Amino acid sequence: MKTSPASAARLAPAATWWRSLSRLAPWLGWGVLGVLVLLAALGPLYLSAFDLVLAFTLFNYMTMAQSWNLLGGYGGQFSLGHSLFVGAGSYTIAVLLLHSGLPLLLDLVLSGLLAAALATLAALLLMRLREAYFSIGSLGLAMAALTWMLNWSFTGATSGLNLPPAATLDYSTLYYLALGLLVATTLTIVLLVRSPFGLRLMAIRDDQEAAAELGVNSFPVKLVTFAISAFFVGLAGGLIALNKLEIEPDSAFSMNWVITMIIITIIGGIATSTGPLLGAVVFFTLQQVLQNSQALSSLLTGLLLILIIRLAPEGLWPLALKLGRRLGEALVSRLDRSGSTTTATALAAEEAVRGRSTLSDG
Amino acid sequence: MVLYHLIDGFFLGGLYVTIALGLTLVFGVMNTVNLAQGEVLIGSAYLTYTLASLTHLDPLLCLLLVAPIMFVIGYLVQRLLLNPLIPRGQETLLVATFGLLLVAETLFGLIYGNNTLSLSASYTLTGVTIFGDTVRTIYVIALVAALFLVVGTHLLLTYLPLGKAIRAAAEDPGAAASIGINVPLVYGITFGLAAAISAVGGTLIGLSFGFGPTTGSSWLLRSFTVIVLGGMGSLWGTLLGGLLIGVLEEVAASIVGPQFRDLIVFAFLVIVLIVRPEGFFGQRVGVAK
Amino acid sequence: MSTVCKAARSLFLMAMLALSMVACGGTGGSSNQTIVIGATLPLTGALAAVGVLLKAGYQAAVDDINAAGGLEVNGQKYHVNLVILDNTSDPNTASNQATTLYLQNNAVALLGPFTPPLVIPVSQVAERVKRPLISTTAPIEAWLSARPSGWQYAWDVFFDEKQQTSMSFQVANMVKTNKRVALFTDNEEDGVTMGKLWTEEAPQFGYTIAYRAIFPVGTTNFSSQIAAAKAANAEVLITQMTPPDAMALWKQMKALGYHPTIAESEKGSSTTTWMQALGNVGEGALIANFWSRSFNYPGSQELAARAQKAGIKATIEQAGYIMGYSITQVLFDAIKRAGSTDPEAINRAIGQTNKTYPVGPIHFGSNHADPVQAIMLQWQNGETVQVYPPVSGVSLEAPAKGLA
Amino acid sequence: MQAASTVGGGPQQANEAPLLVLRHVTRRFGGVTALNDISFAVRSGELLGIIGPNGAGKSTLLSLISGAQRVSEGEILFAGQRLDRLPAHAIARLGIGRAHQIPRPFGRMTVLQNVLIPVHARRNEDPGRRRLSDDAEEILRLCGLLDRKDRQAGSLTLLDLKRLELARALALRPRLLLLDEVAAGLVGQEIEEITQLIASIHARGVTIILVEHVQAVVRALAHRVIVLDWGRKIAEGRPEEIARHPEVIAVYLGSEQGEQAPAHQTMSVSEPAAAMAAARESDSRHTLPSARATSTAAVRPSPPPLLDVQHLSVDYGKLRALRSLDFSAGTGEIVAVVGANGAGKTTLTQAISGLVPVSEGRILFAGQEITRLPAHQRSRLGIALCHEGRRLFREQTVRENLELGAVYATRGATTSFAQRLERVYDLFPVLRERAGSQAGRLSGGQQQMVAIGRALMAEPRLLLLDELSLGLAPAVVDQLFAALPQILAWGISVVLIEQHIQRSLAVADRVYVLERGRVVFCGTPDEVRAHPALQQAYLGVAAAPASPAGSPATSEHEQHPVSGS
Repeated sequence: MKTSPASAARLAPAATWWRSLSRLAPWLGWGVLGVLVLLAALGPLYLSAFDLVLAFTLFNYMTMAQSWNLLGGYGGQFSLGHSLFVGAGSYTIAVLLLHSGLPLLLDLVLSGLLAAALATLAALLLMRLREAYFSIGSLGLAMAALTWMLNWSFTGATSGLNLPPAATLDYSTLYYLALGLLVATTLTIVLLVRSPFGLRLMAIRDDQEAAAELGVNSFPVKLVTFAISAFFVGLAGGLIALNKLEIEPDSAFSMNWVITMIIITIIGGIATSTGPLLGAVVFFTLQQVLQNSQALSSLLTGLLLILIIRLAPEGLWPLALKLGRRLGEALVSRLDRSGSTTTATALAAEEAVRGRSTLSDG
Repeated sequence: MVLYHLIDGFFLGGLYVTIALGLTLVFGVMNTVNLAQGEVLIGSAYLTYTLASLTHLDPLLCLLLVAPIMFVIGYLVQRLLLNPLIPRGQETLLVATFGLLLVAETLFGLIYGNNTLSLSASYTLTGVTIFGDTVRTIYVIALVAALFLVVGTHLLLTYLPLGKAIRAAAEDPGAAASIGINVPLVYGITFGLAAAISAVGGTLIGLSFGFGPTTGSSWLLRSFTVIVLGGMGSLWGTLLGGLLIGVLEEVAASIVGPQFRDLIVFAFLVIVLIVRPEGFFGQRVGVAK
Repeated sequence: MSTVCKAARSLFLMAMLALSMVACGGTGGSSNQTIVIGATLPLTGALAAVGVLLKAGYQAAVDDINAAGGLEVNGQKYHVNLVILDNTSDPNTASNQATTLYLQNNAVALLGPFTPPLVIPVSQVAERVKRPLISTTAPIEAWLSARPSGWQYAWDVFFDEKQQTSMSFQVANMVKTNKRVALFTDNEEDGVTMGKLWTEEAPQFGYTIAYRAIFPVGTTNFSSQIAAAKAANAEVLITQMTPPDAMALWKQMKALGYHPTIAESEKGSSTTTWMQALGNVGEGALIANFWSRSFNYPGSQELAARAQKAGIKATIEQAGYIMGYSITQVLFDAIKRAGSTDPEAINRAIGQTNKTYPVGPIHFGSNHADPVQAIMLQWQNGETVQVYPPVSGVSLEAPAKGLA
Repeated sequence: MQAASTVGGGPQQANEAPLLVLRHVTRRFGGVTALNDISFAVRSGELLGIIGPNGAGKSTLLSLISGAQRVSEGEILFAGQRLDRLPAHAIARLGIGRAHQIPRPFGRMTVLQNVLIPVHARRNEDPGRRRLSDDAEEILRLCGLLDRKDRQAGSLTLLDLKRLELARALALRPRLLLLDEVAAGLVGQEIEEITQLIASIHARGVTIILVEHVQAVVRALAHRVIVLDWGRKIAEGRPEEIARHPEVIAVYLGSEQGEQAPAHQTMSVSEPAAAMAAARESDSRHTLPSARATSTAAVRPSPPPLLDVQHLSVDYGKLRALRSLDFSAGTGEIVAVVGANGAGKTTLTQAISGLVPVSEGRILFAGQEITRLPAHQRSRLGIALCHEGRRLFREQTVRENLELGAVYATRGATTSFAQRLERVYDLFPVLRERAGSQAGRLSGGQQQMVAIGRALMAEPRLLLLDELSLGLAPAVVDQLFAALPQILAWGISVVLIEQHIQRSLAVADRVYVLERGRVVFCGTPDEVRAHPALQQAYLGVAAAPASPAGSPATSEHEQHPVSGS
């Protein structure tokens, strides 16, 4: 809220109103949160099977973009190789279901862990690289993994693997798994970014040398970030395999995964925790609405990406916040001028809530 | 047989040089990775295809028109889209060229359909005997073109005022501007030049193999390997890198089997990046002699 | 505090989405008078050339039944609504779209895409939602092995690959060769399966695999492999690879002076792009198929004429059209027999199919697959003609003209 | 501040073994030796000053200690432990904090978050999160940043960024603090504030190495001073001794002019007390703008000047680098611009040549408005800039550099390319000999000649020379200055920025004194020599550093009316 002192004085009543609203914001937030958790948790009660599938896919998009954003946005490491972890997760759960008698949930966790282990290895290899070099290096790794999987007979080479029919979960179970994963991912990343660890991560992104001179060892920070990011992507990969029941290298390790993550994050807002969620909704809606004309869909996606990067490079979420704040301020000042603070619309209230949290939106 | 792989890989490498040269130029001068390089190549191939089927001229002759058109397209894209983004850093440019990739891929499909097309000319179906082994004539042409392009680009950068301006802008845009060099214009020209050079690479792809709307990305990956090996942005490095990758691919394919060819190439890409990110040969275009 | 706010905001979005989903949920429903049939097809991307043929075939069958007043089920006429989505040749998209068609559009059954990489994920969806799918894909073996416990709701019509492999050698027997084979297969499911079969079957027919090349899809340079095949003195060439790769291979064989007597190009030469891209070089290539102009099953010639009118001129493309038409009819017949739109009933009825369709007689085995008769076609003067089993007026051209 | 309790002791405890020892430390960059065989020791609790001209290697020295760069030869010991093998973060955790000359904030994070990073780095004494953030706030209070703790670091003013640099270094609870030109770019009140801050930190027992250009700060704080020049240590001693050291005088003033202007030398260097007195006499800057206005009007040449800069303001983000500045240069004039580091000299030349965007005001050149013209077009109108640090195209040959200067430059040139090339070769004969060499391989002096030559090749009407003699040996500097009359004879006006102030006064027709982005004085060299404003601006001597000032927070608000926007 950047009202200058002078104007603040002039707009005293509205500003007071505004401030008291801001003070209410956390409670409002809790309230909305509670309602939403309830709404989402009860999804299967009022959603059709198809809606559940849609939500499942959307949640996975959100999870993957959120995880990519941890490394690419907060960490400043523009990975083009995250498809590797989707594939690793998918294959791990398939192999475990086929060859081990472990319970399904454990298999799922293991698929995330294997992706994280691979990521640790990748991070060790790519640690020294920055900017374009890192991007190309990560892409190279993902492509090497894909070509390896195309030839590995243990995982069925190009034919891939088919999950045992016994592993077939009903759609509401899948929905809950994806929802749980999304909530876990988002919470973990939000908390992480706010922790000392997150501070170190962002410091490295902003200026690695300066950070080192303030005692930040970039090595473990990058390593752990890479691993966490891959862990959740790997879990999402496992869920995707559970839904598809059939996996093969070209689609499990498809470049499209990382492309999707990047597009979603950029559209929604890189290095914000809400951006990937919003971006996923926009991207997914576009995809669903235009699924009869794939060409138009990808054309629009490409154009949207170019438009965003050209006109609002921070992404839609920060843009929405900015516009919201401006609208809110305009409303407050108008209300104040007319002297009627009684007609406080719900819209203005919401803008106040949003506007308030911009400053903290890393 | 080993000799054959060496020879064939060497000539094939010439083709790789022509496809990677545009990427090198753009990275060397603007420090930008053009993710749409594959689409520049394929787009040129489509243009040549259109022109060749309209005029029934030889595809290589069509280049005389296609290269200038690609130059103009590249110039406009740089000036209108990329140039304003330069101050915002590499990531932004990466995303922008990525958007271009998506748009171009779709447009190709919409305009030309999804079938694999290829350019035909008599020399795509003939071979040349070298050291007792037959090599496709088109590869020999590609190698000659590669040498011609690298030497030509080198001469341009070294001796022509424009080339010197490009190198100056690459090394220090601020200093270049203050001695009268129009840096955005130079960047635009460089991008256009890269696109024009890629027109040669694209047409050679169309002649040697085939192309469809989505073939671009595999050529982008190939180009990455070449320029990483040669040292990102180095002109002579690209020449050596291209030839080396060609030979490596063929020899590796013959030793461990063609199905592992890509695995070896990508593993090599990663290893080179890790061991020597600056590549093995020389420096950036802008600052290389 | 802001953590809470942020989480709240995130969830708020999810709620909006959930609401929008609820809002959209009702739109795809079917009225009493309509039956929805779905298909996710590769209309763009690498497999688009075949996808459009199947689409035309499916559409023609549906148009016919609607023109006849609709599909009669239990005395009531239903309008058939065919919903076709483009999966861009991408398996992930195909899987998602199949789910959409079944659950959102309430399709009672799906007609299949093409090739194992697309058909298998769609088949898995059919099993999951327990609604039928009829597809056409080779090789059946690859499709069957994807679900060792057996398919319950997915059905496949295509010729048997064992039959196809023996045919390759029987055709080669028609001319004099040194019986040395160069075998080129890519590493896709069908390439792997077929490569294995040819290797196994060759000795039975007195052929030796003199050179064997396996390579990934998208390989561009075949010089080394061609040189090796040449060095192995292989006069019989058998290939199973995607059209772009096959075209690259053919051009390079021409350039490098490899002249096989027999040149079979499975999958690669399956559409007219083969001749468009290769010109004369493509002449003489052999390809197995399930229909040719010599077939005289009921309706098959009329369909060919209709396809011709629709711009589908080459025999081999008309075959795809006719196959598409036929399996749609199989589905219609099954629905009629089932006497209801209940997917379970339809699925049971499909299993009872036993009738001759334009593409030939169709009868599913217990493994849900129907092997139709395979024939061998050869590209001659820009058109495919049947060379095996031999028909009058057509003879096998050897050595392969384009490569000579 | 916790530092006091942990470290304890102060300057008194100076007898024990040295805290930091450098032995024969050498640092090379490719072929260039940035530091050559430097040895010295710092006692615990000492405050060591390091001074020297730009390019002397001061910042490099700090980078070697902090681990940001590796030593090429020699060793560095801290409390008996080898530092030169440790990574930077480990060095930081040993308790060595560094504040950079050019602030390097984590721009997308808040001020508090910036400070929390080093606080969290002290892991081994982790007493819990609550305690740590209290600690951070404590440090922010000390540095006067507490009320801005939730602001994005990228939006701070320069002074606040400098404070943030300090705060971050302090948050490491350092035993040794490396301060790199913390006062650079600050003047008057601000210098005073920062000086007090440093003094109070030092009083708590922190050992400090202070690299500083503003000698007043050094003099007020340092126990001992080391002078670096061109990578070598040329002197070491108490501040007063250093001020009389002949070699130091030579480095700062140039041997020749140093002799020619003994009076000034005495005043500015040898007698700090006098300088301070003079500064006090001038009282405050606030009276100066009016003086500037009158004197500018008086001296401004009567025909319309070749270059006329009116009310020029330039902003770097939130930082205003030039404030409504008036400036002019007539045909055939040499105009000298002097001022402390960060006064805005380079910004002025860059604004004139179009390399930085102008926020307010106009620039007229030969009667034409060029305020919004891109740089290359201004160059073609006849404005040539010879950059600070030369910025040659190092991989291209000397001749190519000269050619580049000619090809894209002034329209309507009267001389041919060959003539101009001859002129440059005649001016600097050594360039003719080295025409085929790569510019990057030449010595610094030769490179400067190429840079001037490249600018001259455009046949400009105005030549902007930014730091003509930076880091060059006196003999070379003599050569460069000898070329100026010839350049004038070709009808080229010159704007000269030069740290050898006596030299520039000797050749200039008029002199502008810049301070904190404003012109504080303008007049003939003689007037300037006689005026105390020169000392104030150039030496940065404001009010006496010893006198206590008001609370930093309140003065900050007065100083930065724009900071809230």
